[in-house]
Amino acid sequence: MTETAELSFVRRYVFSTDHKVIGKQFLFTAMGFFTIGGLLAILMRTQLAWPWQEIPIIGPLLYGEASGNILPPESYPALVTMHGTIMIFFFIIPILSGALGNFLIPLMTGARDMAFPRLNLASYWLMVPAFLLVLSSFLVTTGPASAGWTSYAPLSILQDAAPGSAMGQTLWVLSLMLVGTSSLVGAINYITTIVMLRAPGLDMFRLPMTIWALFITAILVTFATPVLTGALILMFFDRSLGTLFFAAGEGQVILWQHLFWFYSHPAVYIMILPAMGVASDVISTFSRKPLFGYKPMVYSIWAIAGLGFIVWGHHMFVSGMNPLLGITFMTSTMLIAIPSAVKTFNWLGTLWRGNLQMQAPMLNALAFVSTFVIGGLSGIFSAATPVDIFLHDTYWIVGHIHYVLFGGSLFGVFAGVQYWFPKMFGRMMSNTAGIYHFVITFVTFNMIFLPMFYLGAFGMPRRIADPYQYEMFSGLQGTNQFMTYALFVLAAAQLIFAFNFFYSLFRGKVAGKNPWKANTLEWTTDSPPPLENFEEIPTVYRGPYEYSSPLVAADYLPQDQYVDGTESPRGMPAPAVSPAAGD
Amino acid sequence: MNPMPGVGTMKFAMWLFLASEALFFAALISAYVLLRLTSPSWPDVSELLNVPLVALNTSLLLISSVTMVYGFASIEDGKQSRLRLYLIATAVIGTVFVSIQAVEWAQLIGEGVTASNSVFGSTFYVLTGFHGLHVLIGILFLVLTIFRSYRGRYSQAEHGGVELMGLYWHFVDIVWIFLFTIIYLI
Amino acid sequence: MSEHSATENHRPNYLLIFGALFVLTLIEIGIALTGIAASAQVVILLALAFTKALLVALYYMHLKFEGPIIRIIAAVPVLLVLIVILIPIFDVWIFG
Amino acid sequence: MGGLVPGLSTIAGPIDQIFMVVLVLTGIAFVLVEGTLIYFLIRYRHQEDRKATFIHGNRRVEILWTVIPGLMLFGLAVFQYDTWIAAKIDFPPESASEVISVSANQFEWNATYAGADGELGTTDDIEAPINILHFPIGKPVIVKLESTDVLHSFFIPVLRVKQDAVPGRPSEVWFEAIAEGEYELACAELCGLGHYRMRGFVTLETEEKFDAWLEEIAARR
Repeated sequence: MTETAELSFVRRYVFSTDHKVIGKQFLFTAMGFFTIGGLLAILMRTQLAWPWQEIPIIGPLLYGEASGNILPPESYPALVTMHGTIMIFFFIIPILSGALGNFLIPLMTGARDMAFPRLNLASYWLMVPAFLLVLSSFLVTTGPASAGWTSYAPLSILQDAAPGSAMGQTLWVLSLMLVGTSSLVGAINYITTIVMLRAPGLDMFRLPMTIWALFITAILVTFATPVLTGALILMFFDRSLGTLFFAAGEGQVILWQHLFWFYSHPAVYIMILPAMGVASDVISTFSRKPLFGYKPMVYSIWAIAGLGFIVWGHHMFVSGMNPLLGITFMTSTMLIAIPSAVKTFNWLGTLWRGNLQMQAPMLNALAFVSTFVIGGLSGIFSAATPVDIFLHDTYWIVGHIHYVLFGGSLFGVFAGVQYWFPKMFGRMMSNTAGIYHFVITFVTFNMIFLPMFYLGAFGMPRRIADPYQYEMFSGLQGTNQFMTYALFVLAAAQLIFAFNFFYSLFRGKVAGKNPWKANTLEWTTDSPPPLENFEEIPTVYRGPYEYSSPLVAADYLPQDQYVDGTESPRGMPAPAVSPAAGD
Repeated sequence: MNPMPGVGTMKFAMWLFLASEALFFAALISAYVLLRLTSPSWPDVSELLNVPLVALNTSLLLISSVTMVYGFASIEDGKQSRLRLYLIATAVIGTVFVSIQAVEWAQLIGEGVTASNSVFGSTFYVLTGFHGLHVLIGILFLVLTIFRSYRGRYSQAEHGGVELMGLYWHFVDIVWIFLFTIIYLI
Repeated sequence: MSEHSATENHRPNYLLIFGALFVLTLIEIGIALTGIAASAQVVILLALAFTKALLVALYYMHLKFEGPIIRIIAAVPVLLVLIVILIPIFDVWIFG
Repeated sequence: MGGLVPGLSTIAGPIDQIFMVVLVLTGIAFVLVEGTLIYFLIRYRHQEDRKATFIHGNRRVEILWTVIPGLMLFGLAVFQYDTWIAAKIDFPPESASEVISVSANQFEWNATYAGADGELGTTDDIEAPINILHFPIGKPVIVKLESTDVLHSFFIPVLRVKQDAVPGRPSEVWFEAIAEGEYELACAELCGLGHYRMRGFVTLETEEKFDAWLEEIAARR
């Protein structure tokens, strides 16, 4: 800690090259954007429950007298667009890859920092202008981008096609380019760190699943993001220089969809794989039992990543893409469900004959598993091309994506943040508050998103400001109101989490090195870890999940603890004096 | 512990970066190929474009790859002044390449081909433009490398920077090999 | 392995490679000028371009002397680039 | 879908059948997985004096739970091919169908019907009023879709029909309605601020009524 004291405040907290500080910067900014994205969701759902009605307090504040304190019709597509954009590009990806990735990779691989600390600094500071651009788009008179988070051409190309397609869309394109570059820089850093800087004895197949997931996620980012960047540049030129790439007529409208989904389907895995890794670690730790099927779990992630590059057409079954191509994409999509199923079964296998401690991180990880199952299974319906003719662009898809990204990724984030909070800040979050937050969130989450499948089966399209215009959907207002009420409760429950988080930062119980009695390397150093993480780089003797091992009396066996007579790490001599057992 | 002796972290990361760059150009080339195949009014490139001039330019870029790789070989042998000579030659040839491209652009604009009046123009300027931008960035880094070599930063034992420079430069060359073929010859 | 790539015995004849690249380029231009069938032209020209790229990658970028990991990093994008380029063509052009 | 929306085209039956098959299969998977999860949570809840079983996995069950879902999913994929082909690839011959052109723009649907000569694109074409679409029942209908500005999507839930209208790239969709009635057409692709009110009125009626309606709007012009 003495070294840090010598650095100025700016070098220590603002332009720090320390991966832990950068991770926390990502954490706090992402939480800010989660709040903004959530507020947009509340506005959206309020409109769906009570369309074109004056909203007390918020209405006059946001929409003003000019529009009669009512949401103007052009704002609804903007709400939809910005909710999706912010939650995906400014919350989930930054908090999983940016915050957890940055904080955990060097700690869990036994490295002193990332391979390229200054590049890491750049990856955060590339995000900052992106934050500013996307926030400033709310202040533009024509409003923020409103062509959906997918920004399909030509709505996003023609400046006068929608109010948001003017300045707002330009800001959207520019900020996403920066986000993409930041992700890419981060990803190259992560891959290099994981491949090059592992502690002695830490073979790839001794890495915790979180690291495996972040590793493969980074590979997806490296190969997929540049295609999005390329497509965004073409879109930018179409909008500013009048090039004709995605223009109707000479250009190819559908090309945008191909390029966008070539990135954005892998991006769905970029958003879920790290959460899968977190869930694996948390479930194993709190089951006090080795992860069931470690290698199949790793191979499943590889399979998901590989297949992830050849399924993107399933977003385009009714887009005018050739239906013959639809058949191949449907088949590959069915196949990508296999590794997801394997992962689920292995999580269940981990619980089997475990000794399950129901603490807040564990509950959230279990919520991840149970909701990911619904998300995955609901995907099979829309992967079925004939059924997707009906379900495409309805609330079924909205339900599906939220079961994967809210039920999956967000519960994974809750699990991860509460699990590693003690390591990040040296204090414990309140378990009781965590359980309250979990129960309310889990129940209301299902109350909001389960009815979406019902709406979808009714054919209610997404991104529609007032579904009750249609006679066929006029009976659905009650359901929508029910969902909106549930959202209010869910939103309120997040205040419990926020309070728990910030209160525990200062007043939480002091954590100690290893509060969860976990095995992985980050728990062998102080909480929070010193500037270069480890006093001495640990030597690794075994895999990350040796819980309840018969070798020791305790129900955990840290990776760096030497036990006489057991396998020594590859190429490493056994230490002359074995460290004392236990902690 | 370095699990892969001999592969430096910088070189590893450079290859990853180049892999991602390949995908970036793939997006642009994908647009080019698709628009060309479906365009009802693609011009006859052999008449519109100055193929002999660009063929000369292509040879220049290939030669610059040779000077670059000889620069690398020189520092492997510890020959500082030859390293500088080759790096300077590479930068100069690169500059000539970009200049000739600028001349070509000027000619085309003179003939009324712009980025916004045909898909040919859109794809042509964007593809050659982004390649040219990569060459320009390469020249900037070459200048930096030359500067650093004058400061004595490279030696027979330690010359990773020159190697990275070379990898990038040759990658840009590879991109041009494909662009030249698909834009000018096919 | 790659540690030895810096030594003399692994240094290819760079001029010879350049000669090959130059000759291939001349052949390419020659083929483009001849009036053989367009589809045959496309196939031959792409094959020649690919050969040239391979020569640069293998010898100038020393891929021939690298270990498996670098080779994988170099090979994966080739596959993905083909996917990005080919599937839109399949969609819009071939199946029309 | 799922019994919530009536299926009034020949393709609706097969599509709904696939939906039900997937619903049953995923339903079983859902109950099994969540049931097992809950059972484990209760059965293996924390006890101070107990140590978890030290086991790292089992190759046989891994193979089992890879291969079985794999076969099921692959089977499911193959099971749908025919319906997809019938819905989107095998079009009925135009000679035996009612061919209608529908042009979408912000934020309206414009249907054009062939006049007396039975061909589109001729002078006697009949333009229907904005957002009004009539389709005959018991006869295949081919809709030639186009868009003049941005993407729209032609979505008639009761007919199980959805197809994007892509500017610059005409697309086609076909269906055969089997029952009369008045229904709605929704735009299912975000197309700007009026997207939510881009609503069409669909009348499914017998061929005689359909022909009479055509004559009526032709005369009104």
